[in-house]
Amino acid sequence: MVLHDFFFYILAAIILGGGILTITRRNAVHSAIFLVMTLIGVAGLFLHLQAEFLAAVQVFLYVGGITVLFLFVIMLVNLDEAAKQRQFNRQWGLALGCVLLLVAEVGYFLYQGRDSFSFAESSGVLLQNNTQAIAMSLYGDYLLPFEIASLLLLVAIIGAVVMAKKQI
Amino acid sequence: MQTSDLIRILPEIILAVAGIVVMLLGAFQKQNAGRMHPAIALLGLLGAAGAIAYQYPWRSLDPAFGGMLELDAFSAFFHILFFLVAALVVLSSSEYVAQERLASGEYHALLLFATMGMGLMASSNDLIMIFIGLEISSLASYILVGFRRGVATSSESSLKYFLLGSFATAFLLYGIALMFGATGATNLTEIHLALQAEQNTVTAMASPQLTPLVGPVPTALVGLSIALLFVGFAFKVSAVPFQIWTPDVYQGAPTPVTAFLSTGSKAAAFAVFLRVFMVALEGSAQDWVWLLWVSGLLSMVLGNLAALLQTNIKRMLAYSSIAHAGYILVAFTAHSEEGVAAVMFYLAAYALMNIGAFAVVSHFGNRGERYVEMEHYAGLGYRAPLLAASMTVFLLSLIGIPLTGGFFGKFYIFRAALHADLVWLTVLGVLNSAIAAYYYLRVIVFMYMHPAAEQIPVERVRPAMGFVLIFSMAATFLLGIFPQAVLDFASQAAALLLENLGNGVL
Amino acid sequence: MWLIPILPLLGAALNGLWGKRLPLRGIAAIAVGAVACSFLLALIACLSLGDATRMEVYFPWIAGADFQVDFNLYLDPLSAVMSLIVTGVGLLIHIYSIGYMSGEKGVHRFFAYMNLFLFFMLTLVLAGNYLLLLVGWEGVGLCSYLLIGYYFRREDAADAGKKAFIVTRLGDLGFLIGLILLYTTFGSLDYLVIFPEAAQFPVDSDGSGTLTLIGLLLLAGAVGKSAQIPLYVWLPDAMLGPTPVSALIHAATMVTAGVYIIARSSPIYVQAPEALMVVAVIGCITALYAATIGILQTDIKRILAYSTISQLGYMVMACGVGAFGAAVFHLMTHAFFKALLFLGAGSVIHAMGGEQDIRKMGGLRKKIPVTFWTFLFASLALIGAFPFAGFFSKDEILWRTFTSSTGGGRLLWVLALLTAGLTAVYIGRLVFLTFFGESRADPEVASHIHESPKVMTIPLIVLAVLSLIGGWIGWPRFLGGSNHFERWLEPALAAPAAAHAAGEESLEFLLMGLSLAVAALGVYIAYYLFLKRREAADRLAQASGGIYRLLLNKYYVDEIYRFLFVKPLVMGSTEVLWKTLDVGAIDGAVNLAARTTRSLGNALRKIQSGNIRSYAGWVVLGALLLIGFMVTAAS
Amino acid sequence: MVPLSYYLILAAILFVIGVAGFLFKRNIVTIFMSVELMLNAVNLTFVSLSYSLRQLDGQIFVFFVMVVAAAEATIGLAIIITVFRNRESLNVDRIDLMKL
Repeated sequence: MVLHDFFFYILAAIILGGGILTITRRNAVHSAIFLVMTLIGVAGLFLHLQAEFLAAVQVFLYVGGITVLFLFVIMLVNLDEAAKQRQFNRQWGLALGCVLLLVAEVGYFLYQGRDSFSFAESSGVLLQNNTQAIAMSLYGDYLLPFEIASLLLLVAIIGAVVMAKKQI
Repeated sequence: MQTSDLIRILPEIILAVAGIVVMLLGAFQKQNAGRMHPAIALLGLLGAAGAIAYQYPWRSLDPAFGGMLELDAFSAFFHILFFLVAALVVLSSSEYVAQERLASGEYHALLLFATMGMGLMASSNDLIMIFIGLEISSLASYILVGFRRGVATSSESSLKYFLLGSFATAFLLYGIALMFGATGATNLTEIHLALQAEQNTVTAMASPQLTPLVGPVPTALVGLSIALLFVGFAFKVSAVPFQIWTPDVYQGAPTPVTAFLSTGSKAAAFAVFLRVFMVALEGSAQDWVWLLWVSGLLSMVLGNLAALLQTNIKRMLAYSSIAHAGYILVAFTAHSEEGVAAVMFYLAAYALMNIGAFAVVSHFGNRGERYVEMEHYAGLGYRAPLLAASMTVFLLSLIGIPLTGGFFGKFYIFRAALHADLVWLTVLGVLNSAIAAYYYLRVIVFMYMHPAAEQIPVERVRPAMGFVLIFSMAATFLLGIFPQAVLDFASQAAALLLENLGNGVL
Repeated sequence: MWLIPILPLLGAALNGLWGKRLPLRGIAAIAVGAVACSFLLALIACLSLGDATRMEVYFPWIAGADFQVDFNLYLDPLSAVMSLIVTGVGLLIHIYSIGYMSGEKGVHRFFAYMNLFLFFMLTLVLAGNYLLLLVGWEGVGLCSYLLIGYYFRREDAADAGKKAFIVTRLGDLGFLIGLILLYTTFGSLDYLVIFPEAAQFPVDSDGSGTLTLIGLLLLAGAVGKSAQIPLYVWLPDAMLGPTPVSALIHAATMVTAGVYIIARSSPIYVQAPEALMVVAVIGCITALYAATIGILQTDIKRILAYSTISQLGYMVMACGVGAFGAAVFHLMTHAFFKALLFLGAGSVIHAMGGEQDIRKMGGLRKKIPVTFWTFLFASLALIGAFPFAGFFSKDEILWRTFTSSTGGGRLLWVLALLTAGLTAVYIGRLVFLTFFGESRADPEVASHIHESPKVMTIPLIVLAVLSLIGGWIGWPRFLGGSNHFERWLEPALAAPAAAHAAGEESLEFLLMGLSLAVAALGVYIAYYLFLKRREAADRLAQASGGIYRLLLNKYYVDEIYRFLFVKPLVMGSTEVLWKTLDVGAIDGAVNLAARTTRSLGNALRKIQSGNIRSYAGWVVLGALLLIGFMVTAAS
Repeated sequence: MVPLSYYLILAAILFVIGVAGFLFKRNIVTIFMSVELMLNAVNLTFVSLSYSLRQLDGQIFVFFVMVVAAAEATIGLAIIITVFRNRESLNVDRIDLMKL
């Protein structure tokens, strides 16, 4: 159990550290790297929560796909100029206030609702064989969204082509 | 899955197929493809509308895909509205697409996909489907907004729309996640039941081998979730304080796309907004009604005041669309059957008059949207009497002059609000609609009471555009003189939407 | 009956769509023909009406389970009178316009608007329910806006049009809310449903009930349309439109819509005495106030505009004391003589080549005799000289006010009498300065002064005859008549229960004499000040002997007058009323509102900085507020 | 065992970090990364709730969120490239042609 908790804290530290570094680094490439760190941390927590399938997808899709896309774009466009500039704008004080308030409010709500949540001793029946269960579910109850999601991807492809292609 | 399930999404299937055909056409047939695209798009829309009509009456249809979709009169109403809007936009953009040399195939395909997404939004009864439908239509809209790739303002508004849109989507998703946590469900009806019973569905359905894990619904989480959901939907309908993207995006987008966004997308967002809040969250109405109250009032005030100062017509119409969202929120605040019907009627009326107005703006704007300033309209009444006359009709309807659809829209809204004892909101709403008259009239003044400052070419109206103008004008008058049929439809749909709740029927 | 409003609509459509290609004669034929036909139809309908009322339902408009409105027209004596006035006076003004507008550009547009206006006005008058009435109500406002701004090349004309539209819309707000309230109270908007039900309501004696509220809200609409305090400001500015428009819309018909709506809703008002009291007070104050301003204006049309406001105040006051019949009677006579005054003024302006300043006129009596005589008739009718039309209606109003059981009826009467005197002063001044004395026009203009063509003078003559005899149908009982008019109207109008103590005939006679005397005094003052004194001043220049004494005498009288009359008047009218109230307070309020709007809008524009991050900041701020609200709601 | 609220609070903090990044950063690409952080926070919330409620629905939802995130990334980056072509800058403060 101690080990279990220990994992959580380690991963939490990775996630938060990565997140903070993502938004504070000047260099966009560094930001992307720290984003990967956060994403992997989240994947770790997924594993921790018995969501093996999602953990795998997180690594493949996010780390392997989206982040690489980010890096492509960062390389594609010239970011030297951006790197030299101040990274924070002038109203950062105001924005910081907003952010802190947001923390306070969300925290308050979670605090209010804390009694409702407690992890019972784990390994419920439902979560066994995670990947299989998800597959059953995706092709059963969630068939429609699953199919529609393919159209979503189609739209994304068309959009990307229209926007990024040099000449149509 | 059964055949009946497939029939329920037949309209969406037809649209998707039409979209794909439109897109592939360019690959096989280089010539004339540009002319075929609108035709196929229209055929697809017609077919989809036929598929909706085929399932009449919508009263007795069961939910499809395990409660995922609900093709009731409510969603049928919105489906028909979306198809109409999309068809009018297709017709009115044929000139524009040719003029600006846009990629016709992709343009029409994206329009069709966006329409499909909106249709899914209107009929989905599950937060997952709502989310996916919303994203399909949003992603397509992001692209459509930036469709004039070479124009800095267009891509800029696309970027703004995209960044802020995904920002708001994140809020929406967070709200959904917390709602899921609080109730254990994503299906709207189940959420409703869970909130009603104050027990989450997991507990309710707990099988013997599982000890009930979680007790009552944590109200605090529900509250936070409602606030976050509100952020997401209010952003999409451009209600204050989440209206801020609207003017920039509407101004930079190609004019037909602006027409589409301000009518179709707004209506779709309202459809979802209504369904989620009226079906799933009816139980906590006493909390969110005040959000609506304030948001509606602010939308009207801010929209109208800012519109007073605009010189760009598109921007003015953008601000006015914020104000109109405010009027609609007034009816929403009533959260009654009458209120829902009023929202639906207003959306229909608003869609027709606004599309008409944007069609005029689009036609008159000429190549590169050069003539979109108020002063360019000076003396239009003498150089293009019919164009100006139709614009006048649309503007009068937007003001809410009797005998036009806009009048009855407002009338029903304020009636619903009064019946719900929202006296102050009604008074302020009526006051606002008086302010609004001013800036619409300004355009009319420019058209009829100012000599033309410079010679601005007015191109001949082509048949497609002419049809759009005449159709919207006729429909605007029709809604103003015989509003009954549409209102009956809306009332029935609203009654049907809400009646299941009372019985607690799934 | 439906043809009555539809014909002008057809005319408007024909002229609007194809008028550009037609010659003036064709346009005029269409416009005038349409109005003439509908006048004839209205006449036939009214004659065949007899004592009955007629409701014609054409087809359901909105048919809901709990809410039904039909397209229906309602003809009762009230709407009959109104439709006759509208079509009759409208017809004459249309004919007049042919002459007046010839030579202007876009005449077809003018006639199309005029016909469209008549369509809406007739819809307003003949509607069988409040919703259809609202259609007409908004429609006439719109047409008035279009017609005021007809000379769009004049910046101020377009502004005046906008001002008229916006200001009246303020009142319309109240009206609209009143309608919704009517509907929620009675469950219908049909006259025939509402009025019997309203009669069942207990009399709202302490002014806290729904009926009083409805009455006040409808009054708000009437105040806007009929240019009563505090929403009268648009009417003087509206005079920038073509003169026939002023005559038709801003004197004879549209502005009386407010009076009409109060008279029409009389069954509601009689159940709400507090609302009636407010009506009476507003009317009375407006009447007096506008008359005092009218005295010192120099623009011929503005004088008439203030006069119109004042006379409308009279009518509203009459409604307020429960004398709805008298109000409608005065409405009718006023339509005759005020239309005539405007048309006459138009003729004068026409003759003077566009000059509207009465200080630059004078001596026109000989040069345009027809105009002069008809104008004189109208003025006499306005003053209330026996036996002109205005005499009967005005006297009726004064009498009913005097005998009104409403608290303060006597006070209202005194003020109304004072107004009558002031009316005589300003109209006397107008007539004397315009038609008598020496010409003060530029020689070049003076040489071109000519009588207007026949097409313009004939309507003048017809209206002059009507101004003379139009009141005779309401010949009061104590003078041997039987007051047919009001008796005929009775079924259409409710009367407050036992509102009027039966007055003695001798008293009525006395009061009548008094009002005549006051009018005569007013005319004399005007004569003395604006005609005679000027002549004296001229004589001063000619003869040098004995002048000093004369001058001294004059000066002396002048001083007394100044002390007694002019000074308070000048002070009151110019300094206090005109400058402070009109320019200062009301325009100031309007400007303040505009400024506030503008600065608010500017603040909004600052928010809209174009910067995505600040936009996101606003989104977050909004989310914070929402969540914060839910926090407070949850705890 | 770590209580659920720890997970939720962790997710909330991550969400707020994302919001902060959106508000503070100037580079459009990093702004978009912040959105990804927010989405991850949502995903984390979903998965932990799904675990605690023993409901798979939450995980399914996360799957769809990921799909959408991928699609959004594609489109977003395409738009960013277009903007860059038009403006030669990815400084978000310079993207303000339209205002007032």
